[in-house]
Amino acid sequence: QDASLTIESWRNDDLSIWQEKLIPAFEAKNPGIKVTFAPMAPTEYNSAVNAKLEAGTAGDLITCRPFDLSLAMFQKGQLAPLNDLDGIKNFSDTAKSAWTTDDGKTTFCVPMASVIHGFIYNKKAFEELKVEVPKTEDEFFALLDKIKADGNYIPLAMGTKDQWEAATMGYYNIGPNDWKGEEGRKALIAGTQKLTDADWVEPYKTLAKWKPYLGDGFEAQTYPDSQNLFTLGRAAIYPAGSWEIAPFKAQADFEMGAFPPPVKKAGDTCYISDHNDIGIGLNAKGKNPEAAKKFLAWVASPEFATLYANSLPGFFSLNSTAVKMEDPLAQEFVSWRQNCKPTIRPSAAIVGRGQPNLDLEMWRVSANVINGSETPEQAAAETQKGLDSWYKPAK
Amino acid sequence: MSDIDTADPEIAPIKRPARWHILVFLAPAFLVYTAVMILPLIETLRLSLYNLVDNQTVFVGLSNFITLFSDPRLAANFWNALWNNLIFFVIHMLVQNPIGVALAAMLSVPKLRFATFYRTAIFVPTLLSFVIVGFIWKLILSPIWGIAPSMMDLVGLKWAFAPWLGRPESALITVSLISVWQYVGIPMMLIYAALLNIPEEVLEAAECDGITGWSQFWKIKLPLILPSIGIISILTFVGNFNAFDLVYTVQGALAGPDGSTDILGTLLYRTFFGFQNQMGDRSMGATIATVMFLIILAGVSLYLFVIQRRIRRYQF
Amino acid sequence: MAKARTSYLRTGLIHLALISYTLIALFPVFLTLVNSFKSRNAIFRDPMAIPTPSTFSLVGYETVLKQGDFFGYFQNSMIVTVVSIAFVLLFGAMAAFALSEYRFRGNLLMGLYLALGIMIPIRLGTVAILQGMVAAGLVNTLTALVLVYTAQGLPLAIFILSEFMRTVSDDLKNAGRIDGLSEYAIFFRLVLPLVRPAMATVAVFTMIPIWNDLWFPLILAPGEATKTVTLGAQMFIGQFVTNWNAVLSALSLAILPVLVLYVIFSRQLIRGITSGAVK
Amino acid sequence: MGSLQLSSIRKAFGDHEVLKGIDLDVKEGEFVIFVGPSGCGKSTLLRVIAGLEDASSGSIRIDGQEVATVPPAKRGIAMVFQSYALYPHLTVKDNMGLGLKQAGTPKPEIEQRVAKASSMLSLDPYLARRPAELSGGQRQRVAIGRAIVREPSLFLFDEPLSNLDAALRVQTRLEIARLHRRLKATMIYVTHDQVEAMTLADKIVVLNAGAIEQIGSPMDLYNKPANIFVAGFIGSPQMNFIPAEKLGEAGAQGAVKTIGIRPEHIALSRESGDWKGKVIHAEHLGADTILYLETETADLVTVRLFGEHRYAADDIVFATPDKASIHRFDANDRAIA
Amino acid sequence: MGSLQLSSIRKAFGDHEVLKGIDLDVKEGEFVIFVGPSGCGKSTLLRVIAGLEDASSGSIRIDGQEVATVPPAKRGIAMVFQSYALYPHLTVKDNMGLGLKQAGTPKPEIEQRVAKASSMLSLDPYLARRPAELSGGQRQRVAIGRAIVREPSLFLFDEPLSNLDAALRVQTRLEIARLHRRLKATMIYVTHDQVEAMTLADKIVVLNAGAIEQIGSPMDLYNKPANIFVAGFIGSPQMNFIPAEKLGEAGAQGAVKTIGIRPEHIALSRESGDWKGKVIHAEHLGADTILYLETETADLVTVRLFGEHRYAADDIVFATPDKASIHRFDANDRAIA
Ligand SMILES: Nc1ncnc2c1ncn2[C@@H]1O[C@H](COP(=O)(O)OP(=O)(O)OP(=O)(O)O)[C@@H](O)[C@H]1O
Ligand SMILES: Nc1ncnc2c1ncn2[C@@H]1O[C@H](COP(=O)(O)OP(=O)(O)OP(=O)(O)O)[C@@H](O)[C@H]1O
Ligand SMILES: [Mg+2]
Ligand SMILES: [Mg+2]
Repeated sequence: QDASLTIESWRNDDLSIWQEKLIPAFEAKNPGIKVTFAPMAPTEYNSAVNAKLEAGTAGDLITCRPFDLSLAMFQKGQLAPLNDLDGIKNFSDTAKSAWTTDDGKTTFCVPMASVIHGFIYNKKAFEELKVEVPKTEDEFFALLDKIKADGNYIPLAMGTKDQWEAATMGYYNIGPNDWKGEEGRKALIAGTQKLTDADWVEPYKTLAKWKPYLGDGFEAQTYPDSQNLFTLGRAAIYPAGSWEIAPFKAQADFEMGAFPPPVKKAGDTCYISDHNDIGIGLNAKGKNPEAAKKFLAWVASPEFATLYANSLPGFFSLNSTAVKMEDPLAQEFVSWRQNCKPTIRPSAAIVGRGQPNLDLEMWRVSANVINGSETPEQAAAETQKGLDSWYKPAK
Repeated sequence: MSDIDTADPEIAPIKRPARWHILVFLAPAFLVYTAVMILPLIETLRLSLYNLVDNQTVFVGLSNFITLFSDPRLAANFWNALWNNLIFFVIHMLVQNPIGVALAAMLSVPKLRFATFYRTAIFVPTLLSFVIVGFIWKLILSPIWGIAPSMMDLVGLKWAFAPWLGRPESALITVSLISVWQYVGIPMMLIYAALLNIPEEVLEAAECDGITGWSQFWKIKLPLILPSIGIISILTFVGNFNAFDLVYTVQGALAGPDGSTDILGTLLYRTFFGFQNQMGDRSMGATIATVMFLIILAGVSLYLFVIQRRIRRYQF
Repeated sequence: MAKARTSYLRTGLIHLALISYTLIALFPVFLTLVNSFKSRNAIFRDPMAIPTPSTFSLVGYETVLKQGDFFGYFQNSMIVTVVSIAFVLLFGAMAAFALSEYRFRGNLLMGLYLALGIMIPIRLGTVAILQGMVAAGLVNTLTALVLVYTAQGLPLAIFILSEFMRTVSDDLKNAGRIDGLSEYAIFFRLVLPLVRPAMATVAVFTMIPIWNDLWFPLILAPGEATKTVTLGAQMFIGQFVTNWNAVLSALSLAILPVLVLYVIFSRQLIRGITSGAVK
Repeated sequence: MGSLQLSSIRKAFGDHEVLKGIDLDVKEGEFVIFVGPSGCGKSTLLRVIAGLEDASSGSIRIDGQEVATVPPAKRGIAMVFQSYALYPHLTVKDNMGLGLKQAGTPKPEIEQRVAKASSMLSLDPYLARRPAELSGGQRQRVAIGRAIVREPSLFLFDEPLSNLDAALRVQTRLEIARLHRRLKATMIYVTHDQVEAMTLADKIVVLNAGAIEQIGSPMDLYNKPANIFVAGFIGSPQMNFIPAEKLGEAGAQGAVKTIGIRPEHIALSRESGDWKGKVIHAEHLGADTILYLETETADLVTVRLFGEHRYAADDIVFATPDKASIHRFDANDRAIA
Repeated sequence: MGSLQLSSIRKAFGDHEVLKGIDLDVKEGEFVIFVGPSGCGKSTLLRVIAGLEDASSGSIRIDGQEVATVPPAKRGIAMVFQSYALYPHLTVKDNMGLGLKQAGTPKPEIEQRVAKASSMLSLDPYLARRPAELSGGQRQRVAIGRAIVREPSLFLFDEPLSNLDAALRVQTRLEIARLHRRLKATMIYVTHDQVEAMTLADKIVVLNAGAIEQIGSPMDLYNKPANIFVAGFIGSPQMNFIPAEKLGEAGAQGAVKTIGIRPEHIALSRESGDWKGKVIHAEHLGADTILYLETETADLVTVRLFGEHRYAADDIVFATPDKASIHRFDANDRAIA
């Protein structure tokens, strides 16, 4: 019999991809199941979905934010466990970590994609200025100086108005090199490191040095402003997340390249932020659990992985099966996984679930540090203080 | 509601027959409003007395309120938001309402040409959705795209330009002024309607008495529209203390920079519905909502029981 | 008015002031409209420029019209807005009349009770409202929206209208009573027409948040058949990329109907003057 | 239908007592006129009768039935307000027709009754106008028209003719008299116009400061005023009052404190008479001449003469009161029969 | 100060012409009264003079200076509105004082002038009240008070006494006359009261349907009306008009079409006289008796007798017009000298 499924999502951006590619592919294989992709503005998503789940009007399939938000939904019994779903074994534990209970026993969302941080640059500008991609921090700043001296390009396209840019594209982007990726992150959770330790303060210090290279009035520069500055060719380097790849390709009329966050000294191990970002789960009170499970199994399949990763270059599949990607820039990003150690954002798991929210705190202080209204030490102390107020690491 | 069909004994010593019409007039509004608005809201505010413990809602009495005011971080956020909100309100009272009244006064000049056009034009911002208002003002004030700087350049004021929305000192004022820009239409419309109510002959008598122009406004019109001024003040108060969307669209849910534009509304929404990786905390949200409600209720009661009773109304 | 009563200087100054303010009010709107006809690059390259042949682009509008049944959304918005306004005005005016005209025990308390609604954002009650609508089987219907908006609009309407109703002359209502008019007839035939300017004002105030609301359509009636314009427009607001062309186009389009409604209502306001009270 | 009994009606605004115990009995079909100085409570009394204002105490019976709790609409009355109280948003025609429409009167009948009232009040050209476009007198006529189309059994008129010109006033007065006769309706009418009061009333009620001074037929009040207040209030120009002791022999009768003589009851001659005096002001009204004299015996005396007379200021004249028309009042200002 | 010239003033509301070319010359210090049927344009003319309404054409000069573009406040006028137009939010005292305050008059002087006006108008007990708490007559007095405290050089009064009782009306009328004399201000005054018009006016302007019918002193209008309209309008009860041909010999003089005779110029006798008739209605006003006769020769004739007379309906009487007081009018209704 016919079943119709609705996918709740915050990905308005992907509406046409779902409608034109993904859903037809699924429906072709599963006659009798109709799927609707119902995205909404990302800012409304959490609250709207929560309300709907509570009242029982949510769709069968719920797009999962990573880590604690989805975990909370699962704990409230709104998301069904998916341990026995066909295809769930296609994912590594790391891939599943964002949607698995703390004890590692139950997975409740099918991982869909992760995003990687780095820097995207304007190749044309680099050629004009005859500069090379930097490997170390010193090279990086020398490069910025050079661009600035030339005056044709804004060295770095980033603003602090929306705050999250400062943290996500700044602190989380370059920080892993200092706190040594997962090592530092786990130590933080274990309580053996503190945010006031040098490894965690260092990235703020680096960030503070970015200020002169940002555009005029960066304090009021919003995220779209930064995107536009770069794609309109007015800025040379864009501290990026891999999700920018597709839109940048569509908008920029110049060649782009990418480089990972520069290391302190040549030869240091490099770390990249490779963050699980999107999953998809099953509404525990959905009306068509069978059909929904079929769909989820399909999402877990390599077929979906290939389709998805190629339709949305920059959202990298978490599927263990290697995915062949066509986009060169996306390949560039993904290639870093080979040399560098990936890590997720430090504020995402476990230390991110209390009040004040560590993630939001880091947004705020990162912006403050770049604006110069706080010193790196103050910033670090504030975040640690917030964390201390509720987080008691298990001994 | 059973008491409404008996007359106040002090006013009419004579027992009147049941005045069912009062009930009929009140019933539809009362029912819809109670069922769709009040009951759900009570249901929500009730949460302020509960908290989530191990995924179970348990009654905790006033402990949420104690937490709100004792937890240094929550309390700091709250006082910061309250203070910002006061500034937000003061700016509206000082800028929006006088401008609105002035515009209405000018528009009500009899036989003014193009009055309809002006009125419509000035009201257009009020009709806009926040999405547009946020987008367009960010675009205008952006140092990058150059609208504001180049326009200020035209009048030789370029030096005075700054990324206002990005600076903690100026962001709140800027956002308030954007809100003023958007909402001037409301006091304007209300005052305009009130001015239309004043009988022409009274104004003519004033003309003959030599009370013209400004003094006519101050001495005749203003006292006669005082009840409406009262209304717009209280509406501004209520509106400002509930405001949220504009800050949200212009400055984001974090109401940056560094919380400098955080008002009670944004604090409440962030707390209640959560934001990004911060989970919504219904109980604390409801607690903040209750406190806000009490603040607004105090203001409205002050108005209803003290000010409104002092304002004289005139029948025309 | 009389030549004798207008000085050219004063009228000139008034026009000057009004024109200045009109410019301030319209400039951003003008920018919105202008930019909705430009390509994305052109928007950000030179936001102030008028579209030229090279920058002119209807891509925003095309996207909007292609994406979903936009005219259907318009229709939904229109129905919801107009019906809600009608209810708010009717019920609100009735309650306001009762509060302003009759003295009964609990009058003030009832007034306060009916004003509570303007003090708490109705959004907070979302979950209970949604549950209620589920129970009533009204999810994904326009009725649900109408109910919520009616409830939401009532407090303000009652608040404003009761103030204006107090200015209606007692003699007039008394003349009606003597004429044998029932209380209902006095309300409908005398008081309502006389507070028309205030009704128009309330209609406008009620209309704006309804038309621009995103939240309740999203929660109560997100279905394709019941989508409203604002909800339709917000699908162009993405997580990382916002399709500004489409957003500007959709919202520019969405201004039109409200503007029309506004003009209609403000006509009523003007008609109010010509029947100014006598003595 | 239409009888009215008021007993000890009191009404206070705050602590200002406006009606101080009014007792009045109006029979079916009677035409009763209230007169009294401005602010004495006439309008208030009408409003109390109409039920627009609650009396502070006392009872009102219409057709024998206590109406304190009966709403105005159910009292079977029509009222013309001093302030007209026209419906500003309705045309003249609709102003007049609304009550009938509300009562469910068939359309053609409404049309016909409105047409009749409007032609009687010369309002035909204005039927489609709104009150704001009418002159003061026209508004007043609309207010009258609105009351009379409904033909109730009790009419309350508050100075209905005060803004009309003489011709129209006479005409409307006659129409009201005719209406009264035709409908046999009870009418209560407030006026300041002596002619109206004298010609229309079956019974005049003289009010002063919230209390009734005298009730009587017009000629009773004119000929036998109960006290100085009524004597002075009825008749224009006012009766002359002369302290009795001034007049010596003429006034020296027992308790008489004040002598009253109406200006029209004084004969004037250039040659001789009782009181010698000097004309200080002369008003020539065409049909009458009013002279203000400064006399030695009786102070200031007003004299009204029929027709035109050539007296002018400073003429010396002799005035002789008509003995039969002299009124006498005691120390309490009460008339002595 | 205070002279006024109107020349060919026209005023139309839409295509309804209300004033049809008014020419008028008012000298300094004159007291001019406008009379005319309701709706003839009196109030409109006052409003045009005040500057509250623009004339459609024509010129207005005050003190010789064209004032078409001068705002009301600068014309040096005060106006009493037919509808009072009091400031609802101000007390009686402030209503009267506001204009002075605006003009910067020192406080003690305001106090004193207001006190004077209020005692003159018997408003003292009401000084602290607001208009809504006043009776109709009290409101009217406040409106008068507001105008007179300002002592301008040109007063415009629109039926200022229509809501006052007889005594107060006489008193206020005298006060206005005194004010006129004292201030030497020009006054333009609209009234429906014949007595007011006859006693106050230096000059009466009779308006009819937006045009001037006659201008003249009160006695001129009474004795020498220019046409039937004026003859009929001035004098109450109205002049009797009898078609000339009905009267045979008496009327058969050349162009005479209509004969006019005032009710007060007809002598009555039970025995003999020119016209035999039957009394159809008798009005006993005390000071006067008005008889309506049905005569054979002259149709309906009104007769006014001085004092009380015992005539009653159905009495047969003989009426004799005073030959010297007969008015004659031609086919165009114009008086024949
Ligand atoms: N605003 C208006 N629009 C249209 N017609 C009007 C307006 N004002 C007055 N009129 C008409 O103009 C004519 C003259 O009005 P005006 O008020 O001058 O009369 P008036 O002589 O003062 O009468 P009254 O003695 O009854 O007060 C009337 O027929 C009236 O209906
Ligand atoms: N609402 C009120 N509040 C206080 N006093 C009032 C109110 N209404 C009337 N009065 C006072 O009551 C008294 C009687 O008023 P009312 O209107 O009955 O007088 P009136 O006899 O009709 O006078 P007029 O002939 O001037 O119309 C007046 O002195 C008036 O000032
Ligand atoms: Mg009265
Ligand atoms: Mg008039």
